[in-house]
Amino acid sequence: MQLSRDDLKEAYRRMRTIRAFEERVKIAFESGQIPGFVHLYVGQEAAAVGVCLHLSDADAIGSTHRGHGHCIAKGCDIAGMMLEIFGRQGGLCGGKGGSMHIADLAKGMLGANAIVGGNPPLVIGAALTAKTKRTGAVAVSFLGDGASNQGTTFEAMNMAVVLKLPVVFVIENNGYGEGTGVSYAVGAHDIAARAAAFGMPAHKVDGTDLFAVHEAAGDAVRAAREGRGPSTLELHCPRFHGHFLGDPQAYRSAEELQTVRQHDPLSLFRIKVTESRLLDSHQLDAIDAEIEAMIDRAAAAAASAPFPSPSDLIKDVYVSY
Amino acid sequence: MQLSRDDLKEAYRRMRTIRAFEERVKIAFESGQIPGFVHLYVGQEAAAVGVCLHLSDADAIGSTHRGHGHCIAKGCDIAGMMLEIFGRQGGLCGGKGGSMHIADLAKGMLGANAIVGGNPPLVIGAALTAKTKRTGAVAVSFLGDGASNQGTTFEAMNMAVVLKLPVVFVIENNGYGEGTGVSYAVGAHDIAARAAAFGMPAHKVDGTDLFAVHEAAGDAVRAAREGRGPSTLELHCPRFHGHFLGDPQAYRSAEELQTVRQHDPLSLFRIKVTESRLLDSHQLDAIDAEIEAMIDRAAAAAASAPFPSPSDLIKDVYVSY
Amino acid sequence: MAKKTYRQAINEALRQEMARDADVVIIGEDVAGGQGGSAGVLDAYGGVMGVTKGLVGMFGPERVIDTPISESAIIGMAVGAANTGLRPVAELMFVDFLGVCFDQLFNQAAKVRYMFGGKAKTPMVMRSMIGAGLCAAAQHSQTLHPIFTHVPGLKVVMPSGAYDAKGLLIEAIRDDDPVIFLEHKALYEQIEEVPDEPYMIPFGEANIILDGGDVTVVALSNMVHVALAAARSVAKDGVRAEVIDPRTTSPLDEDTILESVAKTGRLVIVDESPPRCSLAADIAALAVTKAFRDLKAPVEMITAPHTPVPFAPSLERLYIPGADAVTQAVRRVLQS
Amino acid sequence: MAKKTYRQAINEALRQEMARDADVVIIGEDVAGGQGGSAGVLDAYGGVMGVTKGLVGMFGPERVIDTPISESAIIGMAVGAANTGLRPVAELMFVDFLGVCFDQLFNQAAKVRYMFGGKAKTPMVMRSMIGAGLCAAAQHSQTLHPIFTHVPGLKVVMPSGAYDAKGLLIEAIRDDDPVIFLEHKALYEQIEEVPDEPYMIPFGEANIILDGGDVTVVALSNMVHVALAAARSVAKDGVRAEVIDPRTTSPLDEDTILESVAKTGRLVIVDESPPRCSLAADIAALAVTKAFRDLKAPVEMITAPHTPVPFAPSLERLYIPGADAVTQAVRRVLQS
Ligand SMILES: Cc1ncc(C[n+]2csc(CCOP(=O)(O)OP(=O)(O)O)c2C)c(N)n1
Ligand SMILES: Cc1ncc(C[n+]2csc(CCOP(=O)(O)OP(=O)(O)O)c2C)c(N)n1
Ligand SMILES: [Mg+2]
Ligand SMILES: [Mg+2]
Repeated sequence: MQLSRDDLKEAYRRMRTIRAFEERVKIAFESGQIPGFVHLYVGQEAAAVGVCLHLSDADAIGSTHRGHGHCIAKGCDIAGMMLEIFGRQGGLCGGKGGSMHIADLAKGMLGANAIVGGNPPLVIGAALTAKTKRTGAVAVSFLGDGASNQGTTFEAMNMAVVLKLPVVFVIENNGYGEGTGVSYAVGAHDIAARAAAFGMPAHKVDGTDLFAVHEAAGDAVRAAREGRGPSTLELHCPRFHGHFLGDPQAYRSAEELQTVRQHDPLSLFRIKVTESRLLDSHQLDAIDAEIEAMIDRAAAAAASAPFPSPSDLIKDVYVSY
Repeated sequence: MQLSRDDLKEAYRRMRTIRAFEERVKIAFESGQIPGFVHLYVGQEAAAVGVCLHLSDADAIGSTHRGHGHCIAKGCDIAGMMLEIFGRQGGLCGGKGGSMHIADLAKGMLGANAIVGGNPPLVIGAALTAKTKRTGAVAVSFLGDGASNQGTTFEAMNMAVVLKLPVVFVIENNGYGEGTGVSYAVGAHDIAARAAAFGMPAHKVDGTDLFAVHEAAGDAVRAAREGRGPSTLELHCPRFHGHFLGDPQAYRSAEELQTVRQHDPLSLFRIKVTESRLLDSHQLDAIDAEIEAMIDRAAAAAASAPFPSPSDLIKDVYVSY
Repeated sequence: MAKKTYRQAINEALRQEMARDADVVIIGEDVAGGQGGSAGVLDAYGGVMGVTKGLVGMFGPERVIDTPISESAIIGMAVGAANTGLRPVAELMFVDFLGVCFDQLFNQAAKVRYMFGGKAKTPMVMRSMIGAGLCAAAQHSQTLHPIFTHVPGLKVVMPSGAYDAKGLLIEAIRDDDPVIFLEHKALYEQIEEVPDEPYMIPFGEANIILDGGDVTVVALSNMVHVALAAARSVAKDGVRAEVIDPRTTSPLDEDTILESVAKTGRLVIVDESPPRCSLAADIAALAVTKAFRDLKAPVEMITAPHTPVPFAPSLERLYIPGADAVTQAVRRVLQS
Repeated sequence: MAKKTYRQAINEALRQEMARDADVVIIGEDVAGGQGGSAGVLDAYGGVMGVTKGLVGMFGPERVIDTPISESAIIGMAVGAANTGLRPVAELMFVDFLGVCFDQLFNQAAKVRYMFGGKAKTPMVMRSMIGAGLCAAAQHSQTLHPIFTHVPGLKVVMPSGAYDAKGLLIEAIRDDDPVIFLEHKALYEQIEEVPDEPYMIPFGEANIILDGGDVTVVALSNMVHVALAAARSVAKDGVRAEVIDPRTTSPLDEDTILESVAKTGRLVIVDESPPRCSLAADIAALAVTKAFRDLKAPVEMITAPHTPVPFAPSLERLYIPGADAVTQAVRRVLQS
């Protein structure tokens, strides 16, 4: 599937939004404006965006504790996200979810999930809805290399194959689950092969290359949409930062941290599209500036928004009780 | 590894004991002497015995709801088992466990387990003990094709590979999990290949052929004992009876049930050893008679033994409380 | 109106709701049965206790969905499907299997609505089988309703008879929150008059099964029958026990219990689970926090002991709270 | 005797027990940290809160065992290892992750001894982190101790300070039953005098933290500090509250609570979990079943609401029971 110039701009816009959002969140967290735990998506932008470019609001995704990128790629409102992460009124979840529980079901974003391996069973449920109601929608489970060792993930994979559900498992292999390397935690050293053994196509892709991700995801999403069942993509996309904000990363060598920066998905994209003259630097710079301003506004609004009011505490536990 | 004449007699003795035990249990259940649920091991005798011939009391096995065969193959006391299944005093678990919870830790039998997929995590624990204490022992997880879809099983497999534990996963593929065929429930249609993708040797073996099982298990147990880590055996061994006693088996065709009986592991064994003149029919018949008498005694004793006394109800919840 | 078993009543509720609403699907192990079998037939089981028998024939395998033995995937799939537009009825064959899928219930189903600020709903039912009495031993005989009741975001339903089972299940399926529907395995043959047409019994409305002014006896599920036996027994001595079946533990109809205690001043709770942090304790706590001045005697909790469920019939009988123990408790609170 | 944090006290208990007994091993995610990392070092984490820091250096990666993110395998492995001769200390990083490994605890660890007629034992500890206060939101802030307490076969420990943490953890490691050891995440920096040498605090023995004759206040873990703040506050009005920390919920020191209630006639329970089928309800039930005649006023339960834990600090503060609420409850029971 070819990407038009507009597609490329959109792809860049989403990746840049994620990057700018995360960098702002980092500053806000470090200055004490954001409570709780925060896990940054920086370095993995091409993964979420390359996949979500194939999806509409009718399609569903499930996300993880490292979920800001997936939200943005899926079209969640930036101001609402920022408010949520700051724990304020008007946040996407009214300030009751926070960074690890942002959701926007209207956008097909089923939620970040603070349980590692928590989303694959939920996502196959969204796929079951699509299959049962014949909506033509697909469902995508984003998960980490660490989550690929959780029993819930394996069960969901087998179930998806058995019921031939329209689902794509996107495993973002960023090298680590917290401070434990994937080469230790995945006994077979091959996540895609393990998924393939469950009976579905599974491919390894450079997750820092928007074009590669976009192409592989296109095939997988198409297969799902056409009723050919699930597939898995293992995307290699090292994270730039620590596991959570505050992680000193003693487990990573200086060399590794340096190499990682050389695979910046945004820089790689910029080089590709400018060298091939699909877009020029001015266009990209203009997007950067526009996004920077949007993020500024979102962060400023979040910092000055009121906190949820006491009456919110006991609201929305049930629809009715 | 060659089987001596004594080994062969022992193998036959154990298989025959299982068969005779189960047939007696069936009669006792159908006449109302045994309460609860009972799952017969008939048809799978060569699996438990072929594996356990390689094990001593120091080695551990974990079993399932269909556990009588594993117990007998591992050397549990027949009289104690029968008492237990009848729910009587003197049973291996004092009558508090029943068919689905027979255990004898002194024999390395860690317990039947009524949770499908319950034992693999426990068995890797026994393997961890062996590894940590350098005892040279191995641990074997017996599980069904149905259990091979449980997340706990997958987690245990990966963990065993990561920690290079001395463990063997023996998946007895008897074609069904309750009334659901393995061709439906295992999306990939290949249990061994799925295990192999976790990073260990995995082989399919005819589980009705004692010799084939014995040979494959020998390799796997040796690898574990020598510190080369886990492996998996997928043994094909259809069950003769229903899932539990009382199951009308509407899901199995008459043809299938007939074919199954043609792969009776005991008959196959008898033919092989007599045709090759390793043992003669008289020897085998003598074993049959001896076992029949033993089972008679066990069943009679169980039927007339007292039930546990009221004071047992609150005993042995804790070591101390 | 015909006499129907608890099993038939549940089956009928499922059938009528599936006929009424195409979004209702059933998910579980052998809920049809026979998938992948050599006989090539479905409905080989209809659930391990035959509760869903016949439904696959009516609604097909796309709505009566057999699954591998993967409870986290089963329950999670139901949750995700409920979040996106279906109304799944998932079956956890025995409630004892909760341990392999608890996360999908207590961290996902129960919490999504709150965590997402009210922007999601999870209209699913998890049917499961509870209770001792069949010598199914420690891992197939638990009730576990206190665990569900503890979790904010779940609703918990425990029908004690066929009539309630049908009405509560239809209510559960139409409810927009995740509902845990607990069927007692000793009750499947229980028979009551059950209307043929669909009807709903609201949650949080206790059923006063027997009116009485001397002592309040609260019991749920199979224990209702134990409480009734005890009530009949003390009636011979002229004691009029009020037997209350709350029917749902979450929400709990506190008012009906408190009104009864205001009248009787005496409270006995019969509960099949072990006592610690149990529903019996919960109701005793309700009385002492909200009806202290009404109480004339210590509250009595008749529960299972703090032990796993034993296998041997001689022990299992002692494990399950019996009518004698309840009778004695009633006598004690009356003498006190 | 030196001042040590709760974190240090726990670390010291682990270190001393590992030095004393080669069968003690630690199993969990990033309990060392750094396995498979490009830096090639271990101890990169020492547990996500640094509680096991330094231990891998002393005892090596074969005894401080990092694992994949597979909690069922972690906990089950600990159970099986305990059944066969080790004394594992498994870590469930946050107690909220219970849902992905609950079976191995409640159906396996808790039941093997009973099911097997007393012929097995499971000398393991599961350490886990509980509680709200860090804005970690609904899936990282629960306490869940009522669920563990409900399960026969488990012991449940909830230290409220550094001194108890060390003594109770050593007791837990030497105990032959499965012990759930719950560390409150808001307490890791709490400082107390902690002896350097090993010592044991027996289970089932409450600590009377403050003597008083007017009202009994029972609290555990972090709530002990809330109770103490309230006690100090009412002390200004001359009210002498007796603050009891049971330290373990299973076994529970019923006698100490009942004796105190016999003296004061008034009971307030402070509990961080939601109220239904909770430990607060359990203790209220204890009072009304066994100390009814001693009670002079309704029991008061100050608990979290029946909701998940909210993220926003403004709401989380309201969620956690506070000293003001306890103070008011104390005043109410005194006026009643
Ligand atoms: C069930 C569960 N276990 C453990 C954790 C703690 N935890 C949070 S994130 C994380 C690492 C996840 O690794 P991975 O899946 O690779 O995702 P990444 O952080 O690399 O994006 C861990 C162990 C958790 N939240 N849930
Ligand atoms: C966690 C769990 N889920 C479901 C069951 C109910 N159940 C008992 S045995 C069984 C089938 C198991 O199939 P398999 O593993 O192939 O073993 P087999 O019965 O064929 O020996 C099922 C579904 C259970 N006991 N535990
Ligand atoms: Mg990762
Ligand atoms: Mg099978």
